[in-house]
Amino acid sequence: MRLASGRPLGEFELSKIRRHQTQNEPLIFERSSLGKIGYQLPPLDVPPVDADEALGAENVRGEIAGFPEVSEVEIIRHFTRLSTWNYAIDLGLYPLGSCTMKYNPRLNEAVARIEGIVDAHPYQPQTLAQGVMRIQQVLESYLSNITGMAAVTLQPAAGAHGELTGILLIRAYLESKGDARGVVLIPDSAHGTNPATAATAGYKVKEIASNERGMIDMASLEAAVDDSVAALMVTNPNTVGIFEQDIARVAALLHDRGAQLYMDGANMNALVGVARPGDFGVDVMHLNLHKTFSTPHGGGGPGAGPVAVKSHIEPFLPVPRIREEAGMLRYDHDLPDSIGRVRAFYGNFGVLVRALAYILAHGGDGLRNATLDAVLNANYIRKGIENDYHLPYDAPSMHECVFSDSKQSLYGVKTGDIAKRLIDYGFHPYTVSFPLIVHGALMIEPTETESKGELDLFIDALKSIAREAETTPELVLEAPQTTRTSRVDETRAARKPIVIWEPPADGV
Amino acid sequence: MRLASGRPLGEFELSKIRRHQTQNEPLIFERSSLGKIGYQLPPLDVPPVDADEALGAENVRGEIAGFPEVSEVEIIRHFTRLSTWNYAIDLGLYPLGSCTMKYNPRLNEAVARIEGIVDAHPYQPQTLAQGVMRIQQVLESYLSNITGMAAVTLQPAAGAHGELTGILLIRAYLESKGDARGVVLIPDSAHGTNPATAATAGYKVKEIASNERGMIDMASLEAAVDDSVAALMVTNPNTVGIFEQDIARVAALLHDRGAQLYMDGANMNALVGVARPGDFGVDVMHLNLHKTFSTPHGGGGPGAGPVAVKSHIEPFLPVPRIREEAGMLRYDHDLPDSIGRVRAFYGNFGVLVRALAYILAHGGDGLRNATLDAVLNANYIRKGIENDYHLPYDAPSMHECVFSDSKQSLYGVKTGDIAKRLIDYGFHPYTVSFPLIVHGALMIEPTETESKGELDLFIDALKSIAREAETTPELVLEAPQTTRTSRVDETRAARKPIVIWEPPADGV
Amino acid sequence: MLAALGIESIEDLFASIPECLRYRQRLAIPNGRSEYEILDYFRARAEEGAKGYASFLGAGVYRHFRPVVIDALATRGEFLTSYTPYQAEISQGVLTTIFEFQTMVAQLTGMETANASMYDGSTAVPEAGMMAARITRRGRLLAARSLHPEYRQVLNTYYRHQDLPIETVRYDRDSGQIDLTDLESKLSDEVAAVIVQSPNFFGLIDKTREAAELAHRYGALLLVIFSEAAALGILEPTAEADIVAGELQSFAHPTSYGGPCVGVLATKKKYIRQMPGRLVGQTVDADGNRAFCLTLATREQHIRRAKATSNICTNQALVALMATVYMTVFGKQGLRELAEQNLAKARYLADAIRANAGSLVFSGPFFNEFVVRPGLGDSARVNDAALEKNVIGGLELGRLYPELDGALLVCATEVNRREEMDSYAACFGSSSRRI
Amino acid sequence: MLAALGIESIEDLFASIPECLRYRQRLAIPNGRSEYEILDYFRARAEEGAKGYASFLGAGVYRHFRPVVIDALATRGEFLTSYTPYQAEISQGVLTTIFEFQTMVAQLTGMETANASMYDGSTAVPEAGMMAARITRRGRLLAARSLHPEYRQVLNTYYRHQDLPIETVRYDRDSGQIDLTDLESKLSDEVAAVIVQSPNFFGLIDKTREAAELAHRYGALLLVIFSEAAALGILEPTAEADIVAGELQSFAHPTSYGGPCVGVLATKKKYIRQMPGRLVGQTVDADGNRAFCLTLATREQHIRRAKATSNICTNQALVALMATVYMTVFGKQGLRELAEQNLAKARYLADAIRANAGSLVFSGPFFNEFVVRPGLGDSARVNDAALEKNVIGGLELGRLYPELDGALLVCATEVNRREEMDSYAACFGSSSRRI
Ligand SMILES: Cc1ncc(COP(=O)(O)O)c(C=O)c1O
Ligand SMILES: Cc1ncc(COP(=O)(O)O)c(C=O)c1O
Repeated sequence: MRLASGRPLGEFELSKIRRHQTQNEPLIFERSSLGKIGYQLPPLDVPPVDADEALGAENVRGEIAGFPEVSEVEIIRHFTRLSTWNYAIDLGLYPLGSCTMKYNPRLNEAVARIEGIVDAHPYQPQTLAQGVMRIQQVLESYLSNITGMAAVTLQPAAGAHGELTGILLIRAYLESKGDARGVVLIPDSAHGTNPATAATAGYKVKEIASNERGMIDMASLEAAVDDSVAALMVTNPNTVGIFEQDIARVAALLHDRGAQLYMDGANMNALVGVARPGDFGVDVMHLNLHKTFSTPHGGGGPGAGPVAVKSHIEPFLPVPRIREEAGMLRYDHDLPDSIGRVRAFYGNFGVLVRALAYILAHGGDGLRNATLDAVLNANYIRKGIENDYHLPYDAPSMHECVFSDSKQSLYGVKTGDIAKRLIDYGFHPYTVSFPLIVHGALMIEPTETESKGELDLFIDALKSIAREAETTPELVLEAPQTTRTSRVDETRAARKPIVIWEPPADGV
Repeated sequence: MRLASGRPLGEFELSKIRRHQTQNEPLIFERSSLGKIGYQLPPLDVPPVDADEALGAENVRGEIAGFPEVSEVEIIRHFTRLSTWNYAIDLGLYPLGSCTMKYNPRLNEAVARIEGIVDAHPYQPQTLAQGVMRIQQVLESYLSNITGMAAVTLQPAAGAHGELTGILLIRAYLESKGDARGVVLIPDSAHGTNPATAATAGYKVKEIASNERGMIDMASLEAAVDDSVAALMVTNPNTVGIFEQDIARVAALLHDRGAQLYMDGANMNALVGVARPGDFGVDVMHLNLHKTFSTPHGGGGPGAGPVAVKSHIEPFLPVPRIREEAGMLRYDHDLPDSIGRVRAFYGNFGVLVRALAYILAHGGDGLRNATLDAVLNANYIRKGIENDYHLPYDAPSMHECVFSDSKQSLYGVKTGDIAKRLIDYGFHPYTVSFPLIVHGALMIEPTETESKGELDLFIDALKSIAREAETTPELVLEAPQTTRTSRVDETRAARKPIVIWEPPADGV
Repeated sequence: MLAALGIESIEDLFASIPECLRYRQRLAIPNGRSEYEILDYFRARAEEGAKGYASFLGAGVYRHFRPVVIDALATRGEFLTSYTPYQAEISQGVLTTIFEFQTMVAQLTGMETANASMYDGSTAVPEAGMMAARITRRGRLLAARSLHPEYRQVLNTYYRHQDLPIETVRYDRDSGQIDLTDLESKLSDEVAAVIVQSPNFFGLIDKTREAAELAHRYGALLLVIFSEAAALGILEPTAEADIVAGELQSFAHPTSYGGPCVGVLATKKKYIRQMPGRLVGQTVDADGNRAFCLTLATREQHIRRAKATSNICTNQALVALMATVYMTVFGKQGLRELAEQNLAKARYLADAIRANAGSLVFSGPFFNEFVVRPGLGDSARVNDAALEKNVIGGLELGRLYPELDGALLVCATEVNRREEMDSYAACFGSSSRRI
Repeated sequence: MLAALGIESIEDLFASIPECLRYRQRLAIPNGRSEYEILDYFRARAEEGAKGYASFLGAGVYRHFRPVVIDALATRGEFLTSYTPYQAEISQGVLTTIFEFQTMVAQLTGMETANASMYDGSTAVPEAGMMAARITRRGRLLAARSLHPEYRQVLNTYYRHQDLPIETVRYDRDSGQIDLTDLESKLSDEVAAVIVQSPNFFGLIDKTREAAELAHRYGALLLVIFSEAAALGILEPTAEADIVAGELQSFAHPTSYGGPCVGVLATKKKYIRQMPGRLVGQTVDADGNRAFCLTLATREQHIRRAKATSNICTNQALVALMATVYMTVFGKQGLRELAEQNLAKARYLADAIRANAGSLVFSGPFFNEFVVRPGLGDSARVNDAALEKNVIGGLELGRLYPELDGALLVCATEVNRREEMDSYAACFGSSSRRI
């Protein structure tokens, strides 16, 4: 018996059912059918132009092979269905360590779409850009107050971009002193962007081993800092969630030897309102507005990575800088020492707007309270599972706690398996196998967003999984069982990469 | 071993896992915890007032027992999670017969939220309401053009409300002629709102049996129309999806005998641009803007049920009417014969805005093409399953086709079971067991929205289910198996109704 | 697809429509426009409105702050583009929120049960009245003159053709509340229900308890109506009421020129089978998990046909969802603080107007609305002066209440800023100069 | 929770921060505000802008119609509030859309592969340059002077401290396209890549094919850059290009004062392991169903650390999603019609300006932007006259190109109405009168 779709009946059920409805949406290219359109344009109110004449026939393309041809409702359904295959903060706890997945207030989406802001053009006359310039100026001032630094640039598009900007600033500063030096020191616990950044900025990277307490080892630092060292990049609290207690001494040591201290501010959610890097002796640092200041992560950006600096670095900041004279704001491009631009225009402005809205909503005290709650939540989880998972460093945790899978790996269960099993319990996993100094790390950052109720469910899930690891490891090793997509074969993806869709050979 | 949540570990997995994440959200009341807040208010900029003094202590309430206390993120998660338990047009075919579940363009949501429209107040000076009045006037004129009627009122809030308005109009008209009469005739195929409406308007209802072709039986109508009859309420195309071919003769007969013809316009999606009720001899009719004109159904409203009338009925329309003088619009309240208001203010204005946007987007020809496609789709489905299901009436189908479960019921499978099984195939079911003249009806209305691809999948699903009904009826009888919620016990709900949440006896 | 159907053209499918009934012209509707042109069209209409004006209009439709999360959630396709949850297994999202809605409405109104929504306040009233008539098997209704005039108009339209005569009960000229002597004089054992609004149309907390006592003495029910839901945050519910019906627009929807709104109807448990409209009930699914579904459908038109408790089918589900989100956001504390802010703003404005020679017409306690008479000049002058300052003044009552000609119904909510109120109050003085 | 942790106050948890490093003051940030006050604050800022002005600015950031569905979909929490899809099993939504994004970018650019996005066009260029250096193991770059000046600034910042000297290649003073003789003179076997933008900063279709031929002759790669994606709908992709990098803002995001944007980087399959940034690849899950995941992570910083192809981590996923929706909405036909409308509008405006004594500075074929010199008066006068009519004129080139002082870079897209263009063109005449 034939089916309307042409498939034999037997096959049918596979084609649509997959646990529940809307789970079998094809790629948009597979949905396309000749001549369908979903777009609208007003009729042209000027004479049409012959493209071949205007551009020269050789410059005019034929049709874009394979490009989608679908109707509006198919578009709505396609992306709506795909969206249901995704986990998100809006659906529950998202404890990715080091990512600060906090709630993204909807207000900020509304604010960023206000007419006059969302449609501002970077080249519109400054007399007609006072509002958008004011937003930058106010945000800069709040961020320098929060970090305890002298000045802030909002140009970097994300944290790693901020790191690059920061290291280039240090380089320019040192050069102005006569020697840019050649080495950047980085603790072995650091995030991958740190060494990658140093290299991009033309520095050699030397790793500093952490001590048994998960902190920078002063001795090895002492030994490492010679006059080839331009800077140390330190994350504080570090990636093990521990505050670097010697940070002030570290700064002093570096400064003694003509080096600078760069701080990766990705973990500022542990410090805002409680302590200021500027007071630690930090010379340059970046912030991740999409972490600490809650701009939506959007599946992986856009973010913003403002860089805050001490006054001796200020002359080197990217052009342009905002200046105020008699209540009027203007851009100053005349900065002979500037490292130049790190991005066109004024950074991810729409993200800056959201971050400012977040700061205004919290106010100074509210920001500090968020910090307190974030640290409380992390410690509550730590306490909740400390008997079930191995804690490699017992130093006090700040905004996140890092465990290891050493207990579970006795039964062949690794951190990656535990993570997948968490999915079956309805949670997004923690960060897996980072930082590198912890073998089989479970890096858990709940943020202030979570209520005790959600934390308890999460703790229960981890306890339950710990028990499963002992009693029924296969349950964990085969997880997730409850999702549309079962365990994904990442090795296969890398072996023979398929990164774009291609029409089936038979041209169907 | 105790869990953080206090539950013994054994229980745990039940509590969160249910096929996949976010499927165990409790009621908002169960989420509440003392003192939590999710609201914000600006500080009061005037002196506070003592409520007891201002209103009298006896008028001031204590706290609202049981009312929610939750944070903003909990609110977002609560409703986002609940939303994922719902099927919708945005997720796929929604072939509810008689409901015209067509795609709801997102544009119309944007349009209805434009400042100056969304914040207009019904009592603002008419000089400052010209825009919103113009929207009504233009929509009225388009709807009268589409229906071929002389005038339109936009006040009714939904179809049934439009029916009531229409019957009251007929009553007022007949009264003005001297006798309101006492009976309204309604075909046995009619939607339940028709008899309910007639009764609400103070009429007795007499049913007219349909003939073997599913249409009004002229003979029994002849017999039924005497001078006690105020009107006949007919749906055209009728609820079996068949055009009432004798409609003009029906009208003539009624008019001969001093009665009026009311048309239920719920099925106008089969006629727009192709035929106009005004040309059939219809005196009064309603439209469902949330059906034919695609305003979102919103889980059951809001809708709008404008009523269109011939000129002899116009004087009786609800107050106020919009009049234009020298380009200025004004409301005319001075209508001595009007039946009065059927709703405060100007009806579901926001819905009217969306409907006008829909009409403007389609234009006259576009509306007609939508009609053609809607009828084509219904007939394509009919053709696709006519060998698998019993077709009670073989008259040509318009916008919907109605089958019966008589073949499947041989195996104990009823239309309700087939509907539930469709859910497993990823579709919303058709309308079940309506119209009443078809025993075990499957009432299928795809609308113009659906592509051939989606229709084919739907046809395949129904074919496959027909086969299951023969070979593995239990599969069908126990459906749905693939949803978060399995078959719901509706009998139990009605036996001892629980319609509001109450705190558990132990006060927990 | 045509091939599959064995036809040449789609037109063939319309063969069953007699040729003489086919429409052969083109609709007199311009060609389809792109979304950008349509946005422009409506923006142009919006410019013909009152953009950027401050406003002191209430009178049944109220301006309140609306948390942005309401639209963020209500525009999710799963809510926006679904329909009445006939198929419970894939409609638990809507069903659960309606169940929460019913619960919150009951909690707010102090009733034991509430339905899934009515069209709006004005249509909820006649539905409640018919319900009362069914319960008492009586045929007369008494409605306070201080019930919203447009609600009364709707009531008349509904009842004109049923034998449900309505009589109006006067309000006390001093207090503005219901005239209890007049009420008593009109009560009899033919009266099904007494309909009282509180806060009433004049913004006054009305004597619902006294009215209830009288009504019950004659075996009639008391129907309590409200159009400003914000008052429920602070107003003691009338425990003696038999049915509470009203309007929740304040909790959900922008003024939107008066619609869509969302009507509510709440009552005692014992009357549940007499209620109009949809009801969501709790039950279990085949696995024993809690689930919800539409219930007591035997009251409704699609089962009961001509004997149904109402003809309502589509209601206002999405607006009810918005109200549910709103009530959740404000919650226990927020609704109270909201009400207190309204109370304070309205009193501030009333005092400011008094200071400008205006005088309150009624002595009863008011919530966020009050009736005022300019001391100098008339209401029209005051509002004209206000318009010149981009302020829309209160409602002139002359058309609706001839006896109150020259008086204004003025509303102030939490959205009205102090400066706006000062500016409007000044018009009561200023306008005088122009006499 | 404090009890569970056995502490008195949350402060105790911060004991590990040395007392001397604690911040004991209150932040100099005003108390938290309600969402209504915050909306007011930003609306006030918006009023200090150019609301309601017509504009002829482009120069790297373009005004285009944005289908309403883009935001309707991109604001769904499942997309908006998720992060980089590290956990493939619960991130198939984002992974699938990125895979579609990569595919569409490849289709548009005529390349074989594309990554998941870069920050923007300006940062995609140096990343592409470093990639070319890795591939060719060479250390010089040649960049056309007609590459967006701010892109060139970023390029300089990135390379200043690497031994990647950049030389600028002149543009032909007549055609405005790259000066091929100058290019050839600067080419050598030390050159890693030649960077040409097309349409270039002056809006001109540039000689990418000729440049490719020259570059390849010297074993250098050709990098083709674009900042106006709308041109891709009609412009023949440069098959000879080795890497294509650019900006997709036109397809996704409002101008938003220049950000967020979305950079793209596409190339030949053989270079895939040298690409910077995230890549999504196709694979299967344990049940054999097609699935997607992040792949070739060995290129990236979190695995390769100092040896990574780039330090990028967070990219522009949400804007890439918007672009994916945009490209899907317009599709095959729409992108073509869009490009044709831009072509027509820009030509109409150019002619209108010529008719008002303005003259085109370059003879090369332009897409929707062109450089024009007022015949009478200077560019400043023209734009001042325009501002008086609420029109923002083209970009004055003096600051960026001293040799073009007094000239304007004028852009017209499908959003510019004929009347707007007439009104701006008139300024070229009118301004003369004021000399
Ligand atoms: C410690 C740390 N540093 C730097 C980064 C890079 O920030 P971004 O992803 O915004 O580029 C991250 C982000 O994951 C991080 O966790
Ligand atoms: C044939 C018919 N008539 C009337 C109605 C009632 O319309 P509404 O639900 O808008 O009140 C419906 C809606 O289902 C219907 O299908």
